[in-house]
Amino acid sequence: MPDTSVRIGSLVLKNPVLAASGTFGFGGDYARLYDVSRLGGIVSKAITLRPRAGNPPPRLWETPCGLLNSIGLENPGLEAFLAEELPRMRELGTAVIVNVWGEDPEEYGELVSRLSLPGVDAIELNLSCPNVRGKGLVGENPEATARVVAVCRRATDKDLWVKFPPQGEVLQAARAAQQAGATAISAANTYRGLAIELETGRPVFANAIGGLSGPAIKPLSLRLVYELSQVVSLPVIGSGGIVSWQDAVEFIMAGAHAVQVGTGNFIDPLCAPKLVRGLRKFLVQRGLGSWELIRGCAHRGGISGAA
Amino acid sequence: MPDTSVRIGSLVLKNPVLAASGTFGFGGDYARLYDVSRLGGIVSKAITLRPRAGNPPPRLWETPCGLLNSIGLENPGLEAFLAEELPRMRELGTAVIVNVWGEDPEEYGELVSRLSLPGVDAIELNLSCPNVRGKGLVGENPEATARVVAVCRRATDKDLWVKFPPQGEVLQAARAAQQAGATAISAANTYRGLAIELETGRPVFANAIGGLSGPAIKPLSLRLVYELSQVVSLPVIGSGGIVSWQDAVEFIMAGAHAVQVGTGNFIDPLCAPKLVRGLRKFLVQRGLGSWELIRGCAHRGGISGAA
Amino acid sequence: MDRQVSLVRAEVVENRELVPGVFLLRARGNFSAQPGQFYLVRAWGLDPPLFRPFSAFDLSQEGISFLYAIRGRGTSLLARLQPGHSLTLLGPLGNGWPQPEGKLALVGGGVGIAPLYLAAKAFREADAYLGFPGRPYLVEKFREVAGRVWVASERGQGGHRGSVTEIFTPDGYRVCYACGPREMLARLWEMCRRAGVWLYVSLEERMACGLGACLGCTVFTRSGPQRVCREGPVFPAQEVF
Amino acid sequence: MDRQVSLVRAEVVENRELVPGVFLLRARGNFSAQPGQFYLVRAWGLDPPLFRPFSAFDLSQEGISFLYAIRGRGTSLLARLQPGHSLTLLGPLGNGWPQPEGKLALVGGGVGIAPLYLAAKAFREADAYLGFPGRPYLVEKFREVAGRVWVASERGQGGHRGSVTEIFTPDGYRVCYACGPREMLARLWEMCRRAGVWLYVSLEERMACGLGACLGCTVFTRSGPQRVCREGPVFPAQEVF
Ligand SMILES: Cc1cc2nc3c(=O)[nH]c(=O)nc-3n(C[C@H](O)[C@H](O)[C@H](O)COP(=O)(O)OP(=O)(O)OC[C@H]3O[C@@H](n4cnc5c(N)ncnc54)[C@H](O)[C@@H]3O)c2cc1C
Ligand SMILES: Cc1cc2nc3c(=O)[nH]c(=O)nc-3n(C[C@H](O)[C@H](O)[C@H](O)COP(=O)(O)OP(=O)(O)OC[C@H]3O[C@@H](n4cnc5c(N)ncnc54)[C@H](O)[C@@H]3O)c2cc1C
Ligand SMILES: Cc1cc2nc3c(=O)[nH]c(=O)nc-3n(C[C@H](O)[C@H](O)[C@H](O)COP(=O)(O)O)c2cc1C
Ligand SMILES: Cc1cc2nc3c(=O)[nH]c(=O)nc-3n(C[C@H](O)[C@H](O)[C@H](O)COP(=O)(O)O)c2cc1C
Ligand code: FES
Ligand code: FES
Repeated sequence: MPDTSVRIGSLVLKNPVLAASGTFGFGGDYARLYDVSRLGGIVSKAITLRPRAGNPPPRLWETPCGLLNSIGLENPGLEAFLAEELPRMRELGTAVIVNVWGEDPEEYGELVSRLSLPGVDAIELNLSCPNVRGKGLVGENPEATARVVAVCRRATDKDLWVKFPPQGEVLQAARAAQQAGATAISAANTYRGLAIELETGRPVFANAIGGLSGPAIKPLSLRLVYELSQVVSLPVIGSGGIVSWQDAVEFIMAGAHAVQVGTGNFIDPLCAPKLVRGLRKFLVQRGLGSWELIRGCAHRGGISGAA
Repeated sequence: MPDTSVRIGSLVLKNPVLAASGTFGFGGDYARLYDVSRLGGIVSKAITLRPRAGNPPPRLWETPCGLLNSIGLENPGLEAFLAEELPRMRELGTAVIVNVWGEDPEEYGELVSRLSLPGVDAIELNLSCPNVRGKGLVGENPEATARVVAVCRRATDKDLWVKFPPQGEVLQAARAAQQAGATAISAANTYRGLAIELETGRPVFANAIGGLSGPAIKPLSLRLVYELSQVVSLPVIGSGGIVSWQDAVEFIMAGAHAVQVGTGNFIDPLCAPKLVRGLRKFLVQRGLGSWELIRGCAHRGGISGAA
Repeated sequence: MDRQVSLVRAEVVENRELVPGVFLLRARGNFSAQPGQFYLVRAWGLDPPLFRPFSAFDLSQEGISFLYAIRGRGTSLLARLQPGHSLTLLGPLGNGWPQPEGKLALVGGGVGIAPLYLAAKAFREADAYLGFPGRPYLVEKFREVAGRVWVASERGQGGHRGSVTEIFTPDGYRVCYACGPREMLARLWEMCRRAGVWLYVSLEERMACGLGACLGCTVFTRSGPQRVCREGPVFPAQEVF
Repeated sequence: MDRQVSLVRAEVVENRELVPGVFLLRARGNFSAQPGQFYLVRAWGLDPPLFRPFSAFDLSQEGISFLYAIRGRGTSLLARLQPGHSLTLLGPLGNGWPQPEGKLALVGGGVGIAPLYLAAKAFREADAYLGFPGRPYLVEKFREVAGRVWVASERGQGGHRGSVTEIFTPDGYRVCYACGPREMLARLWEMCRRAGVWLYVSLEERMACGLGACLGCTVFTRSGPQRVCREGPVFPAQEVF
C-alpha cells in the first residue's frame, strides 16, 4: 500500500486532493452527492469580516475550455460562518481550510485571529480575488504581500497558506511571503479575462473583467507552479485547470505538494474523488511508495533522474 | 457597401484581418489553398539577422483548446528572406508586414534598416518570443522596450508595430513604445506554458516552457487589448485565440483596429478568409458604414452608447 | 434541503423535434423529481465546460423526459443525440413548486411550459394557460392531466392569437405558477398582485455546480441574494419583482 | 512544390475495425494523391485544436481510404465515426515516394504499411514485406497488386514469427521504401547501407498547418532543418540517420 498522504506545515493530508475555494461552498453541498471525507481537504469559500452580497448576474460565462466568473466574494461574513458553517464543515471528516479575504492587512489579521479555533486546520489568505472592483491584487506585489502575511503571522499560530494570482510579481511575492512566515504557497487563483456580448457591445460582467479558470489555463498554472517550486522552499499547492489524475500528476512532477480542484467539480461533480482514486492507482502501478520520488522530478531530468 | 478598411499609421489595410506571424510562413504555403489577397495583410515568420535552425522536436503540444509551441525562431535569416521570400510575398496582393527578432537593440536596428525597402508595408518588432532559451522578454520591460523602439525609429521610416508578450509590465511598456515612436501595438504573443510527459516525468519541450496560443487564451488576450487600448492612443492590433468573426468583433469592440489569426489557421485553414467575409456581413447587417462606431464601444457602455 | 442528489449516465430513448428548434428528449432510468425541480445535463467532453439546467418535464416507469429549445452550443449538441447515445444527469435539483393551497393556475410561455406538466399531473384540477411563439406543442398531453387548458400563439394556431397574458385572468384562482420570459412574468405579477393571487415563478440563471456551492446562479431578491439552484428555481413573485 | 491543395468535407462510407484498435476508413469524394502523400484529417470542433495526419492508403473511383491505429484523443474520435458522418480533409500534402529506378522493396511495420499500398499499386512488381504486432491485416490486398509478399508477426500468424527486419534482405533490390517505428527504420538503414540499396523512409512528426507554414514538424537532417509536411514525409535514409 502506497502512502498517499502529504504533509503541509503542521498538517498531514490523507491525500493531495483538495477542493478549491469558491467552487465547493463549505462542503455540505457536495456531501449530498458523495462522501467528501475521501478528499484530502476542503477549502471554504472566501470569508470576509462582514457579509457580502457579491456582484449582480450574470456571474458565469463560458469560454473555450474555460470559465469566466465574477462572483465578487458573496459570503455570509465571519460571524455567520463561525456560527453556522464551520461546525458543519468540521463534521465532514477531512481537513478544513478557511479561505479569507480582507480589505487591508488589519482585516486579514482580525480574520485569522478570530479563526484560530480548534477544527480549523489551516487558513488560506486570498491575496488574489480578481472580482472586487477597484482593488489592486495584494499578491501581485511583494511588499504588500509581506505586510499582510506578517500581520497574520503575528495574529495566529495556525498554518497560513498564501494564495497568489497568476500575474504580477508573483515569484518575488512568494519569496516575500516565505520570509514573512507563510506555511505554504497556493497557486494560482483565476486569470483576469474578458468577454463582450456582441448584441450590446458591452462586457458581459458588470465589473467588466472576470476570472478565468478551467482546463484552458492548465498549461499556464503548471508553468507557474514549476517556477514557484524553484524559488521557495515552502510546499506549493497547485490549482488551475486540473480535471484528471494525469493533470494532478503533472502538477506534482512540476513540484506541487498538493492540488486543488475548482472548475473540475463543475465539469464532473465526481472529479475530485476520481482524482483521489486515480492518484493512488498511479502510485501502485508505478511501484512508488509515496510522492517523494516524483515530486518536482521535472526539474531533475524526469523520473529516472530521481531514482 | 460598408467600408471595411482600417488605417494603421501610414498603411491602409483593405480589411482588419491579418495572418499572424509564425503561423502563415511567408504566405505562399496558404496561397496553395486560397487567394490570400483577400486578407488585410500577412505578417511574416520572425526574421533574424542570421539563419536559425530552431528547437529540436517535438515543437508542438496540444492542451485543452490550446496549442503549446516551441519553434524557437527557425528562419532562413535576413539575406535569404530578402533574396527569396520577400519578392514572392510582394506578389501576394496584400499588405506585407515583416516580423523581426534581434538579440539586442542594435540587431533590431540593423534588421529594420535593411528592411526599409519598397514592398515592406510595416515592420513588426517581436519583443515577445517565449521560445529562446535564457532571454528575458524585452516587451515585459518598459525601459528595454523604449531602447529597442528608439533605435529602430532612428533606423527606418517604416511603420513600426511593436508586438508584446501577454505578461510583465506590458501596459507601461506599450506607453514607452508609443513615446519612443512606435506606430502600433500588437498584442499579444503566446503565453508561457508548460506540459510534462507522464511516462518520463520530463517537460515535453527541450526548453521546458513553450508558448500557449489558441481559443483557450482568447478571454485573456481580449482583456489585454481592452486595457491597452485605454493606455495608448496608438492603434492596437489584437491576437490570441481568434477563430471566428464573432471573436474578431469582440476584439474590435474592446478597442482593436485590426486582428491577427494564428492558431485559427491550424484549426480551420480557411479561418482567416472566413473572418473577412463574416466581418463584412456583420457591418452590413448592423447597418454600420465602417468600424468607427463599434471600435472600443465596450469602453463606452456598448453600441448604443456610441451612437 | 439536504435530499440526496445523484449523478447518473442515462441512455437516450428518443429525441424528437416537436416544432422547429424544440425537442422532447426521453432517457431511460429510475428518476424521482418533484414538480418544478430540474437536472443538470451534459453530453459532451470538456467544451463547453458546464452542464446545462433543464426542468424535469415528465417522469414515467421508463424514465425521464426533458423539453428543450435550441439556444446555443449546449442545446445544439443535445439536439444531435440519437437513441442509444448517453447523457449525464445530475439531480434532482432545486426546490420545486410548493404544495398549492386553493385553486391553481399554470401559466407557461414557450418551453417555459416544461416545469408545468409535472405540476399539472401532481396538483389535479389545475388550469393551464400555454403560450407559444409559433405552432403549439404538447397541448394534448396537458389536456389529459390538467383541468381546463387555454392556448395562445402568435398567429392564433390552437386558440387565441396573441400572448398568454391576454387569455389568463387571475380571477377565481388562489395561486398561480408560471415560467417563461421575464416580461411575461412581470406582466403576470402585475395582474396577480392586483387580484390578490399568490404567484410563484421559476427563474433561469446560468449555473456551474447546480448544488449551491459556487454562487454562480445568485439572483438578488427582497430577502437578499438567493441561489436559483438551491433556494430556487421557484420563488414567490413578490420576492423577485 | 506548388501543387494545389484542397480543403473538403467528405462523407464517411465505412469505418471498419480490422483488428482490435486498427481501422480502415473510407470516405466519398474525388481525390488524387500520389503514393506516400498524406492528408490532414479532423472530425471534431475546437478541441483538440489540430488536424491529424494520415497517409492516403488507397484511392478509387468512389473515394479515398485511410488505415489508422488508435493512439490518443484524435484517433479515438475518428474510431467513433459512422457511415454518413462527415470528415474534413486537407490535402494532398507532402512529397510522396520518388519514382523508383530499379527493383523496389516495400517494408512496413504495423499501420506503417499505410503509405505502401498505393506505392505497390503504382510501382508494379514491387515486393512487400509487412510486419505486424498482432494479427496481420490487408495482406490479401497487397498480394493483388504487389510482386511477392512476405509477412512477419509477433506470434507468427500469417508467416514468419518475429519482426519484419528478419525476413527482409536487401539483396537483389535497387531501392527500398519503408515506414514504421523508428527502430525498425534504423535497422533497415543499417542493412541497406551495407548492401548499397537506396532507402527512403516516411517520417512522422506532430503537425499544425500541414502546409509548410508553421515549422512545427521540422526534423533535423544532414541538409539542415526540414519540414516533414513539405520536404517530407519521405526522406532519403542517409539524410535522417
Ligand atoms: C432551473 C432551470 C431550468 C430550465 N429548464 C429549461 C427547460 O426545461 N427547457 C429549456 O429549453 N430550457 C430550460 N432552461 C434554460 C436552459 O438551461 C438554457 O436555455 C440552456 O442552458 C442554454 O444552453 P446553450 O448552451 O444552448 O446556450 P448558450 O450558448 O450557453 O447561450 C445561448 C443563449 O442562452 C442564454 N442562456 C444561457 N444559459 C442560460 C440559462 N441557464 N438560463 C437562461 N438563459 C441562458 C444566454 O444568455 C444566451 O443568450 C432552464 C434553466 C434553468 C436555470
Ligand atoms: C505524414 C504522416 C502520415 C501518417 N500516416 C498515418 C497513417 O496512415 N496511419 C496511422 O495510423 N497513423 C499515421 N500517422 C500518425 C498519426 O498521425 C498519429 O498516430 C495521430 O496523429 C495520433 O493522434 P491522436 O490524437 O490519436 O494521438 P495524441 O493523443 O495526439 O497522441 C498519442 C500518442 O501519439 C503520438 N503522436 C501524436 N501525434 C503524432 C504524430 N503526428 N506522429 C507520430 N506520433 C504522434 C504522441 O507522441 C503520443 O504518444 C502519420 C503521421 C504523419 C506525420
Ligand atoms: C466560481 C468560482 C469562485 C471562486 N471563488 C474563490 C474564492 O472565494 N477564493 C479563492 O481564493 N479562490 C476562488 N476561486 C478560484 C479557485 O479556487 C481556483 O483557484 C481557480 O478557479 C483555478 O482552479 P480551477 O481551474 O481548477 O478552477 C473561485 C473560482 C471559481 C471558478
Ligand atoms: C507555431 C507558432 C509560431 C509562432 N511564431 C511567431 C513568430 O515567429 N513571431 C511572433 O511574433 N509571433 C509568433 N507566434 C505568435 C502568433 O503570431 C500569435 O501572436 C499567437 O499565436 C497568438 O495568437 P493565436 O492564438 O491566434 O495563435 C507564433 C505562434 C505559433 C502558434
Ligand atoms: S449553480 Fe452553483 S450555486 Fe447555483
Ligand atoms: S506542419 Fe506546419 S510546417 Fe509542417
